[in-house]
Amino acid sequence: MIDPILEMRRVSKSFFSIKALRGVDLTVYPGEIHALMGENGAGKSTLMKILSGAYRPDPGGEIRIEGKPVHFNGPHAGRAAGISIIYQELSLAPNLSVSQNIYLGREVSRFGMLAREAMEAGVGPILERLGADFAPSTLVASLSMGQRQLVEIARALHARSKILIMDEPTTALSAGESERLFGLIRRLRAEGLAIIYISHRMDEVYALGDRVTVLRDGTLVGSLDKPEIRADTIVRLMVGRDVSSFYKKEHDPNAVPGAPVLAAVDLADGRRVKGCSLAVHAGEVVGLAGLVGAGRTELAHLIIGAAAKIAGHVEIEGRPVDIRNPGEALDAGIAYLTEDRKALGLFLDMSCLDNINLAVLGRDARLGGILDRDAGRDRARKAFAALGIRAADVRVAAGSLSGGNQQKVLLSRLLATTPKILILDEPTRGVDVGAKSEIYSIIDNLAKSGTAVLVISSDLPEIIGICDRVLVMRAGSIAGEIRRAATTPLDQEQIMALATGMEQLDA
Amino acid sequence: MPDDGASAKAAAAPGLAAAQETRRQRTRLLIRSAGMLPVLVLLCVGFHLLSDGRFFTAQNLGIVVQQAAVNTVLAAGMTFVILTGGIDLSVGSILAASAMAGLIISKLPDLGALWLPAAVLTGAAFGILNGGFIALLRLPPFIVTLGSLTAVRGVARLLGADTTVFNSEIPYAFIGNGSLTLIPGVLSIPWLWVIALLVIFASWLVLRRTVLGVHIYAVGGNESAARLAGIKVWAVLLFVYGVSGLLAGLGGAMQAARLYAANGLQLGQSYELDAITAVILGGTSFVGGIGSIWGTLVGALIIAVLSNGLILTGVSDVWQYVIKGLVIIGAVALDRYRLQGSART
Amino acid sequence: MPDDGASAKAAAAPGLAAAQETRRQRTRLLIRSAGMLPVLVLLCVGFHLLSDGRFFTAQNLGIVVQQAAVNTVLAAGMTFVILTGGIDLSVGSILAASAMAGLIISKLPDLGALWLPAAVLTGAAFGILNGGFIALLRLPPFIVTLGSLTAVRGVARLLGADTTVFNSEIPYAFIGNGSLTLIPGVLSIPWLWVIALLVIFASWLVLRRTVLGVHIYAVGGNESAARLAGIKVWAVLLFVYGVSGLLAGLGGAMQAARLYAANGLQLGQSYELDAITAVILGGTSFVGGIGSIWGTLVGALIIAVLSNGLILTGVSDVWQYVIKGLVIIGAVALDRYRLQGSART
Amino acid sequence: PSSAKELKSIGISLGSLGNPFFVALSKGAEFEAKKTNPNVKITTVGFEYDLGKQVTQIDNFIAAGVDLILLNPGDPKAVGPAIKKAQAAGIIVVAVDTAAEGADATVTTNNVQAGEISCQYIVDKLGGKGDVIIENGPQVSAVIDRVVGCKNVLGKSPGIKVLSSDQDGKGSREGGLTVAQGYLTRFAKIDAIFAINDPQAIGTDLAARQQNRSGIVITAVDGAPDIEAALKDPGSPQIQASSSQDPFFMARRAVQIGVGLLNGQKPASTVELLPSKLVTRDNIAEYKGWTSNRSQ
Ligand SMILES: Nc1ncnc2c1ncn2[C@@H]1O[C@H](COP(=O)(O)OP(=O)(O)OP(=O)(O)O)[C@@H](O)[C@H]1O
Ligand SMILES: Nc1ncnc2c1ncn2[C@@H]1O[C@H](COP(=O)(O)OP(=O)(O)OP(=O)(O)O)[C@@H](O)[C@H]1O
Ligand SMILES: [Mg+2]
Ligand SMILES: [Mg+2]
Repeated sequence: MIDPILEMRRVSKSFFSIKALRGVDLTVYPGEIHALMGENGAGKSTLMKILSGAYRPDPGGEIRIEGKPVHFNGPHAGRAAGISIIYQELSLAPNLSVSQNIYLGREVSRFGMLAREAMEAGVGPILERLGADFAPSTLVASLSMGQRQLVEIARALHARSKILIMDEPTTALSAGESERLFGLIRRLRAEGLAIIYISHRMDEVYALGDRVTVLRDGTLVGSLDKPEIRADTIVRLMVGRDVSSFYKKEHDPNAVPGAPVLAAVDLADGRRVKGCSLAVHAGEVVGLAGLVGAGRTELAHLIIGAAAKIAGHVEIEGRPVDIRNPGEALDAGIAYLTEDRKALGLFLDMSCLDNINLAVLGRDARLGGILDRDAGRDRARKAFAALGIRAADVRVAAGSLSGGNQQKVLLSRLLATTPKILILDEPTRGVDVGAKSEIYSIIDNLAKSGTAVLVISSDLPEIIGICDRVLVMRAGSIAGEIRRAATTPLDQEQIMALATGMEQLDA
Repeated sequence: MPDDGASAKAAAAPGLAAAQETRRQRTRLLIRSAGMLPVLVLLCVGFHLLSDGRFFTAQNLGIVVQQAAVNTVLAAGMTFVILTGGIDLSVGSILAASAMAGLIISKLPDLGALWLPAAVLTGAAFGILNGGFIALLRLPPFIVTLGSLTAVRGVARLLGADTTVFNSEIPYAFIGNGSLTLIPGVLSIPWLWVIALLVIFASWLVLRRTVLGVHIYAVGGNESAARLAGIKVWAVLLFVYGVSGLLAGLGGAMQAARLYAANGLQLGQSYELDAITAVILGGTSFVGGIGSIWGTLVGALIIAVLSNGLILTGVSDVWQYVIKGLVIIGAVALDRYRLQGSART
Repeated sequence: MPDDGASAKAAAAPGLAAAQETRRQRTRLLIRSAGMLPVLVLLCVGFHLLSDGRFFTAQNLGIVVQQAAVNTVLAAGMTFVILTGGIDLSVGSILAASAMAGLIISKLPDLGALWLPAAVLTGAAFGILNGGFIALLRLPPFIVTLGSLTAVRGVARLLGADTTVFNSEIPYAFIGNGSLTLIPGVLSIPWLWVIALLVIFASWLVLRRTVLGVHIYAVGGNESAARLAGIKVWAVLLFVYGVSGLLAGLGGAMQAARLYAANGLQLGQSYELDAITAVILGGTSFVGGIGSIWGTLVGALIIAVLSNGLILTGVSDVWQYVIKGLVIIGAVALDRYRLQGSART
Repeated sequence: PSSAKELKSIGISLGSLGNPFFVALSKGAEFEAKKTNPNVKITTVGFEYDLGKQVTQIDNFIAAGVDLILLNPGDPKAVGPAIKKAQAAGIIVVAVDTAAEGADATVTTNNVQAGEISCQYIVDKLGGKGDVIIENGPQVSAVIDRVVGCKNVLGKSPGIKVLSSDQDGKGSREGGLTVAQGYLTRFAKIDAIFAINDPQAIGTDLAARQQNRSGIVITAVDGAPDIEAALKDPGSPQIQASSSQDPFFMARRAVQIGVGLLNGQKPASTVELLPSKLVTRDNIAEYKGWTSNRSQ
């Protein structure tokens, strides 16, 4: 067998007293896609940051690249040794151009003066190879999330590295964009690169992984070769138990009594949403699928009054309502879970308690507006129990929780308002399988109790797994609707066709 | 939740770690809010020794808290503003304008007794004006309050036609120079300090025990998330700048009662810097969302002790500048060093 | 890449949108960097009319740029600092200390001619000290420079033993009061302004044409990304505060040559506010990463035109305060209004 | 009291120590106090024209237990209550340079007279006819008095026209320079400028020289070291006169009176006005400036 390109032995890392990694061994060969999996907080990103030189490991471990021991003292050193990384949190400077970002830290210069043309020329071919539709001089701030991800990849490729690390690269990509990325990754594998691929999505790991390594609580719990890669095996390794019914569906998929609870009629914002109508009934889970940039988030923002509409209106239980801001949406019974947990959802420095109670504080106000803290604490404790939020206490800062638990805290805030209508935008983005299945069962329970649920998701298996009905958006309009027939599941091909506009070619 | 043994065990380990983490976080929080208290104590003891025991006398402590009072009130308002991630540079000017307005009213034959509310409301009005520009027109706080730092100073001067307004018969003068006797002959507290403590207490109540308080922290922690969570961000901003103005007005009233006089130009010059320094020394973060009013109290006391102690020990004016500057930097450096172990980034 | 027609078409649409978006952004950027130019022009024309045509005379324009010069130089340094998301409150004090150092050296019998580099280096030394605290000890810029605002002021006073140092024979006095004649009898530019323009040009060169410039913008745009890209963030911070100090030193030298005198306490009082105002008026964002040096130039000119015009039209001192404050707020409000259509949030 | 009470410590609160006038004043006080008691403790602070700060400083002096406070009051009336408080604590308060209500004694230059003689020089020089500018400064009582004095004199000459008196030269060279640049652009004909202090006069001269304007009579008040140099300098012929003050002597008198009061000797009058003398290009040679050594 060929020699490994990378060997990590007994790598440990502690942050003060938190042990993020305990003696992890990892071996990677050239020309393989090595998937790394594990629950939120298992230590995947930490391991990769050590490999890239961003973190320094605790003494005692060893890293060898092509057989030679290396000691990195910064991101520079990692890159010099042929390692490129696409971080989980996008690490671009939005105020700089694409080419400036790609060359950041390694600018081409003469006597300190930038050789701007040389750099723009240098990135041209790479962007072309990635099929990017923007110029090297474009400002990153003006790019969509998917386009930014391409810039990150271009940066990694440009460094001509031997090892490419991708930490959840598809969280902001739609199915189409993901497919394109997979094609690229396979091509790179064929060129002999070693690729370490971190993801929470089982379908991606099936599609790409040559080998899977699973981390749990900072320790390596197992490595699987291609033939052994099976969902149940991986999940058992990750979670330590069987997750039997991943997609739970106990609510009645055909219960659609009477008028819709929520109806949007011809909503438009003049920019990205061009006249969209939809309806959701009580006890129904409706999916909203589409490519990234199709305008699903914007449509949701129009419904809850977070963005200004230029046309159309919203009806609740058949009555037209004028919702001008998210506060009024809450009052009207619509709760919205944002797709961007960190930037638009949570207050990371505030306690879980405050985060959960934020939208219903008014209920706890006693005479003179003084808060009844006990009521809030009880509510938060109940939410912790109901959703299985794992944290020592309701008073810890929300930012100290793992991604999945943060998502559940955010969800608790919405549920505390006892909404009639729940709009979930990418509810499981960046969330590990265990938490995912719990969130699915929460959605199912809500539907069972009569809540109308609208799920926006780019994860097609998820849409197919939990929704009763799927609307597909394309370029700002509703391109079509797919209903689940009595027995056959929703058709993934059909959704993709609607989302990309291929069904018109067929016709 | 139906859990088998394995998962219980798996959950237990992080659970334990989390419990430790919480405890550690608590300690860290305590240290943080205790914050500069050690520095304050150190300064007091140091000055006591250096001034031949003049520092810890009832009289001197009375003077220190009296001097800290106005800055404490301004800094309390500034805490509200900085918690939302903003800044208010205009408090010194608003203080001057409010004091002028108050004194002018106090000289009117019939309305004299209304001077106190008049001063406070003048301050509140300017504050709400600031807040309006910031909350409704969405202009940057630094520029808006810098503009009113200048403009309101002009108004203050105009009010008195650029002269000193004086009224030795001002009603409620006791709040400026009198003391509240708690135990006759033993313990009395200057009214100025009583007011300052009441302001601090009220601020604590609002920040920590009301809906509005949570909203203030939320806006400072993550403004766009706050907006999406249904909080009326503009109302919160209007409120904090209004409060800052109102408290600057109260500060103006306190100064007027203390001096029996006001001058549009010679009052409140660069008070904003002292107020901001108190807030930041108190551990409130400039980015917003993090901080406590108790820290501000300690910060304001440090500044007053520093001024008082340096004069008490007979340090010359020039060296007072140098020492004050270095102590401020040193205090924050010490704080950083002390927190180093517990910082995340 | 194996693409079928459909997906190519699908990709084309956003591609087109992206191109349009880029174009729109370019326009927005241009508007933004043209920024306050309309306000400046408006002010100039307004003052020309109100002062019976005295504004646009060669002599008065010379005076305006001369008065703008020192603030322009300080604001250039401040632009570097604010672009990294920091702030430098100590420039006024550093200016005073540097001018003092320069004048003292200028009176030494043999070394007199060295006063200019001495002043500039004094400034740079204080700047690097600031930078050291901020970059190496990771203390907050506001507090560090607030501390040195006070401490360095003390040093400036100590240097001259609290008196005005004057030297009517100071070498290179021409930079303070002389003009560079371009076309004899027709066009001449005050040396102060020549220096200011050179500083602006050099700043532009560094910010836009060098590796260091990209790194400054990167640190301001996303500090952790910059760190992960291997940029030595501490070195960048040290540099920007060093530059700000150095330019404050140069400003001190310019003031010394202009006044033939310096006073540790009076010189440079609250210059930092003018410099910050110029930068913010110029469209540079407080968060860092966004802004241009040309905007700063326009901002500094607006401030100078405002001061000059108000005196020229005979507005009294008190009203000058009020009007200046309102114009600053108004200018930013106008800017916000103008950009409204193009803003994202 | 039989045994003379010793002067152990003095607190001095002055306008701004950035002004050489106050520095000379504090030196004079130190000189005189050291003569009485070589071990005297002196604390001098500037209140930077903030009334609140001055009251704070007085409070601190009370706490520090000084015997004597020398005070340059920010406002004649406004510090009255604070003075009472100090006196209640057994401290003698002597006001310098500006009168203060309730002070045990006041020693000050006659600022009205200083303004008068400085502007009288202008009137004489212009022969009672011309356009004059009063370049104002920070509105403290000394400045206000000087302007009052100046206006008194100018008002008596119908041929004199005051073009402007509402611009603040901030009491500094820079302020004077800036304001004068505006004036020189605004008015094509200016015959004389009265600046409320020396630094402003020098700034004004710099502006005039820069714009090649000549024939303007510039006068001021102070007699500071830099005006001395200017009056001797043939390069600045437009600066012609300054009403001198003698801060060193003023402070010495204040301390003398204070020590007297400490020992129960009341001064003849509670207000001692020191006359101002006009220093001109002609008599500058004989002028003993602020920094000249005087031990008698
Ligand atoms: N800079 C840091 N300081 C302190 N603790 C950290 C830091 N970075 C990570 N941790 C902790 O280390 C552990 C592992 O985190 P890591 O980010 O590697 O998890 P992960 O497997 O990538 O999770 P996810 O799937 O959510 O991305 C967590 O408990 C996390 O809180
Ligand atoms: N030009 C842009 N500048 C900055 N951010 C953008 C831009 N375009 C899109 N985004 C962000 O990228 C994300 C993608 O949302 P977008 O509106 O493009 O499509 P969507 O259909 O809502 O996508 P998703 O599949 O993520 O739900 C959103 O968070 C959006 O705010
Ligand atoms: Mg991770
Ligand atoms: Mg979206």
